[in-house]
Amino acid sequence: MILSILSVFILAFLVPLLQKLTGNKLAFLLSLAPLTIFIALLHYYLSGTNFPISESWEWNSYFNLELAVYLDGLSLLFGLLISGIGFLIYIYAGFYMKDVKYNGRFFMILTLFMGAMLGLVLADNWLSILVFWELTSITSFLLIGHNNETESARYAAWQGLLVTALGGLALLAGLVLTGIVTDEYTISNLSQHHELLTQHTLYIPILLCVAVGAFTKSAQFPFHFWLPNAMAAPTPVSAYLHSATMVKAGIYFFARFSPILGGTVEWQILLSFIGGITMVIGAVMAFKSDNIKKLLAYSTISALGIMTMAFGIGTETAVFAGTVYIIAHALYKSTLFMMAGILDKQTGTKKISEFPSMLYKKLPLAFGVVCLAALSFAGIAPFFGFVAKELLLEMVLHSPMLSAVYVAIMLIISVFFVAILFVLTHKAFTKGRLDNKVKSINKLIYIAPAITALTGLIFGLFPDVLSNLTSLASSNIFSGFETKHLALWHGFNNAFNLSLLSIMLGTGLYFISLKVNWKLNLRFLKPFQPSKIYDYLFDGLIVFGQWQTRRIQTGYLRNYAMVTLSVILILTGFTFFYKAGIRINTESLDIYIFELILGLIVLLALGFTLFTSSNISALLSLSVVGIAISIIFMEAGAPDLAITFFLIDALTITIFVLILHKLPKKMLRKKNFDRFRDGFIAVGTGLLVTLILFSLTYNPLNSKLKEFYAENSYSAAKGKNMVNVILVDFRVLDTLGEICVLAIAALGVFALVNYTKNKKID
Amino acid sequence: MEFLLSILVGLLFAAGVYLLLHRDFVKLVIGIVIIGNATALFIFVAGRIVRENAPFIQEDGLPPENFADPVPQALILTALVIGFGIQAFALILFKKVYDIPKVEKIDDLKK
Amino acid sequence: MITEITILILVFLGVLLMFIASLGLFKMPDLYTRMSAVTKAVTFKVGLIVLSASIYFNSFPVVLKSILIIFLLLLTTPVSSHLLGKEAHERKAPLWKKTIIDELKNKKKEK
Amino acid sequence: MSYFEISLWGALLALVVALFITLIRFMYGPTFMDRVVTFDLMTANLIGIITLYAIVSDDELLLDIALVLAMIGFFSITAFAYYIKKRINK
Amino acid sequence: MRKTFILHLVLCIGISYGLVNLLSFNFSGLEILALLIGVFLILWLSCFLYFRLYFHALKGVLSLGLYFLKELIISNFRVIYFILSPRNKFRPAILKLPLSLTSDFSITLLANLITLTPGTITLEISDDNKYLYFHTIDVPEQDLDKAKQRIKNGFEKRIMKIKA
Amino acid sequence: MGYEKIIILLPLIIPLLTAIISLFFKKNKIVNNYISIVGSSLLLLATTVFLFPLIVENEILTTQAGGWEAPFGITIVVDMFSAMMLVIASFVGLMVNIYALENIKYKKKEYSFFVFFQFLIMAVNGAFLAGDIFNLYVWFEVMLIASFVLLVLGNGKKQLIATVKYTLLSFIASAFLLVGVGMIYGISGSLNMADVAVYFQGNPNEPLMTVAAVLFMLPFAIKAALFPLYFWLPDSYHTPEISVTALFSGLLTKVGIYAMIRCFTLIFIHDVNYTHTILMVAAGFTMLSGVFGALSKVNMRRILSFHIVSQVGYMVLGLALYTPLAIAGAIFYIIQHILAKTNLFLITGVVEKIKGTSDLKGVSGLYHRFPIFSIFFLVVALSLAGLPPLSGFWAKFILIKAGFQQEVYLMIFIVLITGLLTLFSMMKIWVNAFWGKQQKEPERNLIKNEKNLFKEHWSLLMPIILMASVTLLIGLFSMPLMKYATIAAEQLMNPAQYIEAVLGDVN
Amino acid sequence: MLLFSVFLLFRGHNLPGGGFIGGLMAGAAFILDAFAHNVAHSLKLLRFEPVKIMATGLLLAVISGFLGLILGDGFFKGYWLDIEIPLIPKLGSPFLFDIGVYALVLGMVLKMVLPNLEND
Ligand code: NA
Ligand code: NA
Repeated sequence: MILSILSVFILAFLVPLLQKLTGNKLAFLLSLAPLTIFIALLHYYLSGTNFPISESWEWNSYFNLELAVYLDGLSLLFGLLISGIGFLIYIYAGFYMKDVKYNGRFFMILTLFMGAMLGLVLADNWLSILVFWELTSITSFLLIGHNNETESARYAAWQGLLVTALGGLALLAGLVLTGIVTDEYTISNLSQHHELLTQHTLYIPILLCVAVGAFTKSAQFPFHFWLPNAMAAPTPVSAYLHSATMVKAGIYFFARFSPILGGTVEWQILLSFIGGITMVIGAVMAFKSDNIKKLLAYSTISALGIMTMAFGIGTETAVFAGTVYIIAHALYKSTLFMMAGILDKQTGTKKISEFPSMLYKKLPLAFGVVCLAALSFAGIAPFFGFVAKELLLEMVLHSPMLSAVYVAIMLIISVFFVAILFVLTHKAFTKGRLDNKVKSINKLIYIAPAITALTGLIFGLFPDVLSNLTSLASSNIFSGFETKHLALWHGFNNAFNLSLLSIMLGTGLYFISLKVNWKLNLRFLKPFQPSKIYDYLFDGLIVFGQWQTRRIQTGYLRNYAMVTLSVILILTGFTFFYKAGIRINTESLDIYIFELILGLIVLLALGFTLFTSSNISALLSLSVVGIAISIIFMEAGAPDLAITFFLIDALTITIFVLILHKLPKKMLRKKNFDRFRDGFIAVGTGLLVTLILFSLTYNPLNSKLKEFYAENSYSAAKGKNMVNVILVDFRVLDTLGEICVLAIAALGVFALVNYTKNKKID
Repeated sequence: MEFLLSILVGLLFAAGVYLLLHRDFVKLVIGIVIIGNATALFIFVAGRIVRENAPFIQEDGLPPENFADPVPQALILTALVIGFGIQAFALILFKKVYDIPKVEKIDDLKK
Repeated sequence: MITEITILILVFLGVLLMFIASLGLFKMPDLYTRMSAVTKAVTFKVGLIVLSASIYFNSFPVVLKSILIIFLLLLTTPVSSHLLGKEAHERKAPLWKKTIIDELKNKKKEK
Repeated sequence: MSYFEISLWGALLALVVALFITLIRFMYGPTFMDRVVTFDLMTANLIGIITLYAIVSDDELLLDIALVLAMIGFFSITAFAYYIKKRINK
Repeated sequence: MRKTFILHLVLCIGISYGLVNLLSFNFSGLEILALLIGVFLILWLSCFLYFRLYFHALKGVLSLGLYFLKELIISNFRVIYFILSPRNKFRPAILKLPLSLTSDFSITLLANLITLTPGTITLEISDDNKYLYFHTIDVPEQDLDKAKQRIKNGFEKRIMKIKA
Repeated sequence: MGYEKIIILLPLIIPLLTAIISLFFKKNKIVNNYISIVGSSLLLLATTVFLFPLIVENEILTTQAGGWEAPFGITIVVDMFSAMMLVIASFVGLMVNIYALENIKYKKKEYSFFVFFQFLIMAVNGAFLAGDIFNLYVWFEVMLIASFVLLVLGNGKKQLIATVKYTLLSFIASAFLLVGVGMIYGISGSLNMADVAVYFQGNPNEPLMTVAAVLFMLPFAIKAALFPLYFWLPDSYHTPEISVTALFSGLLTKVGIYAMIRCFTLIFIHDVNYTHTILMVAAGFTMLSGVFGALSKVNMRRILSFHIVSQVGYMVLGLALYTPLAIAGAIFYIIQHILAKTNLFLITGVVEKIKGTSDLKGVSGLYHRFPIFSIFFLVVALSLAGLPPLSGFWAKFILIKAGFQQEVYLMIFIVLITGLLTLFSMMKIWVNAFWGKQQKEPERNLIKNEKNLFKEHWSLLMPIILMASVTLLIGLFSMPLMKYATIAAEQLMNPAQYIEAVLGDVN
Repeated sequence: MLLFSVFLLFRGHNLPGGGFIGGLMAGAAFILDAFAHNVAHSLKLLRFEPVKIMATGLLLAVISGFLGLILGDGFFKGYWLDIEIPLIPKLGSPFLFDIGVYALVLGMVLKMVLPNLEND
């Protein structure tokens, strides 16, 4: 099983090669992969294997990372959806993408995406889930941005990626936290820690992290805005993303985590609240949309809200309803999207209002398929959507808390869905512009949507076929779930009544909206729309970045130096006074007069260097400083040092003098404020250094090095000058480095001088 | 002696830092030189000071009494030489920078 | 004893002269007089001190070094002061008002 | 300390004071050339100081420093003279 | 030139070996002799390279040296007198000295000696090597010629002698 | 035992000899080019084949320069951390070297480009090997001067200006580092790291130790480009030849980090609460400030430069958390970051070669004609942004885990936000430069299409491909690297082991 | 001056001096020559390219380090010849190193200073 997932990835990398071999038939060849998986999964299911099946292969034990596959009802359900619909999508795309540029890349990424999705639902290890999770993000990024020459595709892809990546990060945090609380990284074992987790102080953070992760992926409020934009993707991708894959990942997550984190008030409130808001927003926006893909996208958001709410409510019925609705939604939504693509190709527009009038006459087949799916979408009998909707109404009616609110929301949604049904059928296929021709298209492209639509009808007529599968899945979500049977007809119960009511209200809503130019003025809300907030954030971050970079990276060297020196001064100074404090060794106070005068000389010459207005004089007095210091060295028993000091000083100054006459003579002075500020830093640094030295020399130093060198420099190293012996023997490596510096400096100076010798620098 | 030198090191540091913050290239380089000298003296003082004898082995193969610690001296020598390399490079570099049109002071180096 | 006194005399003479030279720096009115009166005299003064050193140590190497020092001073001072004097004149360093005549300037005028 | 040492220390002190005086003159300037001249004197003065110190501390090795200083002093002066020359030619 | 340089270098190395031994260890008479030879070689070499001074002029050199020493001391005290006297009684001047010397070397030598003597500095030598301009701190009795003559009879004459 | 000593020293000797030989043959075109390649390859061979297995086997190896026993002579120490750094540095060195064959103009080579290059490698290796604080300082200086020259080689106006800034700020760092070294000697009377560590642990009441720690921390922080001391980096990395930038980005700041980790796990552990808290605060600001800087830029090089800053923050965070896991994370991060960041700069170089600029406004649509090349960018960029299963993710993951264990939630928040914003700007590059409309190529375009890129510019492409593959491999098979990082971290957290290896049995 | 520099080099191991100081003095000598004459003159006097001198210096230094490696005692192990040749300081690898330093510093000074003198 692990191998089957891996083989999908390998297949993806073979795509360029296959494309060369097969050319236009590529998609059909590739479709064999999902088909095989579908059949394999189906075989598992039908052959009565005992679920769950698990397999694992250690990937990295340091991270508790395993490539573990866990096939239970839930993952089986999702796996079947992904592979089944995936198969159809390939077929569809085979026709749809025939003449599109770079379709080789497209199929490669699509295959990767499918592999990642499969991996995600089958994986049983926290980390490997995350791996696949992010892989779906990035592949969907590439898919959405396939038409990247248009601005909108780039924008949408980027947005989608950022939002889902945000979720990924939240998920990562949640993952690590769960790992820390339970020390368990296998998802299927995590439900054993349900109590530990839900009673832990970190429960709320974990819940929030996981929820935010899932919310972003399945486009829940306030992260829903990326999904409508994502329709910039080629239509097969939209169909796949919206129906069975990407957005369902979040739902899958809620299902998976119901037994782990669910069952608490927090869980219920968070999920159902967010789900509810999302449902309503999605439905309203969908109804208002004219662009058919946008309409479908918003309806997806709404549907996802429904599922979120279902798993939020978390009762036995709710779980079951949610599970069933996943299948129903996958079937009708993939159909509708595929049809949207076909209509787009044939009419040349995505706008419903611009479709040719009386389209149903020109494209009867299309009309038929859309009707089949749309009826399921609106929950009309005898389609599978109806079965699902009945269960959902059942769920809200029997919700343990806030039942009335749920019912109201559910009703609103149903009303809007019915209205949208009319938009998709009546408005799209009868109204529109006059005398517009449609392009002809290979009729085989209808195969895929027709299959999904018909499947919806078949499942609607014989829902019991799915009873086992959905019950199995639900039992993995809700522990102690008892097998339920699906039926088309439950009798005239409250659910059915509500359903009827919604059909009536929805029909009314649609026809009223046709007559009345019904504009809700919500403009004042615009700035608060999440998509706007995303834009503000996007721009705001950049503006903030620019601001802080302007402040920090001013380009002025003097500022840099000042900040650097100030930081050094402040931090060191603080540490010194906080940790060490001042102490002075009184023995060090014995000073010879002539030392004092030497000190004074240094002081004066230094001051002169500091304040003279002539550069060359400053240099000269610098030599005085140097010589005076070397006298001090000499006096303190360091003749080598004294000589070297002379020499280096003289050489530096020589080089300085050599170039000085080429520099402008003008001498710049500091501004008054600068003087004050720089003086402050300078005096501070000087003072600090002095105090540190006072403190440092408070105690005598017992250097064992000194004694060792004294003993060994003549006897073992054959030299009487200990300093030189240290340089060329004891610490010869330092000297090696030192001469390297000299060599580099010399070559560097040479290059500096000669590289652009007779050229102006520009 | 250590007392005096500590103050001297502080002075050198103060002067060096003050010059490092200058708008004039030449002063900047002088600042670099002074800081270099200051750090050398710092190590010297940190290694404690012995006024009496240089660290040479005498004729009899024994060190003199109360001789200066050779280690800081060796360190300073290395550091000084390295510093020289860097100072020399910096000097020529600054000279080259003057060759850039319209660059006369440090503040002209923006971007 | 006698050596010590000799040394002291030499040293004091040298130091005294040096001290006077320093004073001369203040006394002399213009650059040229300062140069000739003061700086050039150093060879002699330093020579005295160095001589005393070679007497004190009374060893051949020291004598050699002393000779070298003096030799170096003899060799180098004229070169540098010649250079300085020449440049000073070309830069028209002011002459003391009581200077009698400047024949070099006259020459240049002729040109 | 013997009178010999004391008087040598005294001489040393006097030299340092002389150096100090020279330095003041150095700072007074007023032209760069004056400073070079005083610098020259200071170098010589320092040679004296080193030599004296060598006697005081009875360490003939210190004379080497004087020797180096004698050379280097010349070196510096030449460099500065070079500078002046270049400046004039400009 | 190269050859002489290499020779010079080799000799320098050789001689300095000797110096090292002398300076670092006890020395015997033989080694002193070696040293003397070394010094002799250095001097000879330096002269050969830089001064073109020949050995047969040693006597002239000695006389010049002694004279220089004398001048050095005398003028030193003269200058000290000027410094210590409360008022500046001296009268400086920049003088032009016509030269009898012709060779580059001897003119340089003269210029250097003048500079070395306290109280006088050579400022410039004219391009045609005929005149030497020097600054003197005091022209005795304000007699310019006498001042010039002093140098002509002192240093220049002795240098000429060496040449001869 | 003898040959081990030689092997430890090879990372120093090989570059040095290479540099010397190329100095002798400066003017010879062929020798100039290939001696350096040979040297770098030998170095890689030496570190991976000989040195690394030796360390895996023996844990910590030491040798004494000159044969003088430990606190007296200079110790050269290789533990797992330094061995890993040596391997990665030599790998990156070879890659950049190959890249430089085409990237660096002949004239620059004539002005000893490869000599400086080899010296830089040598210095970096020296810093990794140093077991003596002053020796560390020396190698730092060699590295600095070599980097100055490499930065300015060619004398471009921008280069000169950048070098002035870099030089001055580095100088300040060096000066205070030296002051720190002086203090250490003044306190402990020793320079050998292990010996100093023994002293510091034996005299916990010495009040100046923390001051010395701070004095060490600040220069390292400048060199590692930590907030608020990172000015030099973004102002200089966009100016030199891309090979140079790539090399710098891979190695320079990392040496700062290395030194910091070394010193703050071995020597300055007497006051962890104080020092490591400072580090943590700095790390937080660094991450954010760097990433915001990157957000504000529209030039690939500049964006990447700011990201170096930001990611240095991660590494320091690992140190600041001061647990074995966190330090392992930091090490993992360093290794993968060196690979990814160097490679990104190399890729930028190819972009510059194609489009004549790395400014996002002037580049677009690369994905259309250079798909494979683009995918390499994507892989590396995503790795840098920390997307699983790429290498950057694992590093981030460990740090987050360590952070949660230490309960520094604010830091984790910053890490996450920084990760997101990093992805943001990596994708900014992707969206703007690789996606978008194809433009007309500039006249001087040297690379026409991907075939051309693969055939005629292999020396540019080969390092990119190799490094991207390694990045990918580290991501997919993170086990070995994590294993060694863990060993390294355990060694670092257990200084006694290091001390014993250097000084022998102390007690 | 050259002489003195070599002298300083040789005695360095026992008395103040050493390769660095010696090299600097030698370099100073050549610079003085360049002041007095011109750069070409001193380069001619030098006979070798400064770069080659530097490279040789580095090489000598490394070789002195290698001795130890080859003989199996570790890098930079000091070796001394037992024979004492009069007039020459004790020969040994650290001394070789010092000569390397001398050559390098000499080359360095020339490389650094002469180009600056040259171009005006
Ligand atoms: Na840089
Ligand atoms: Na663009």
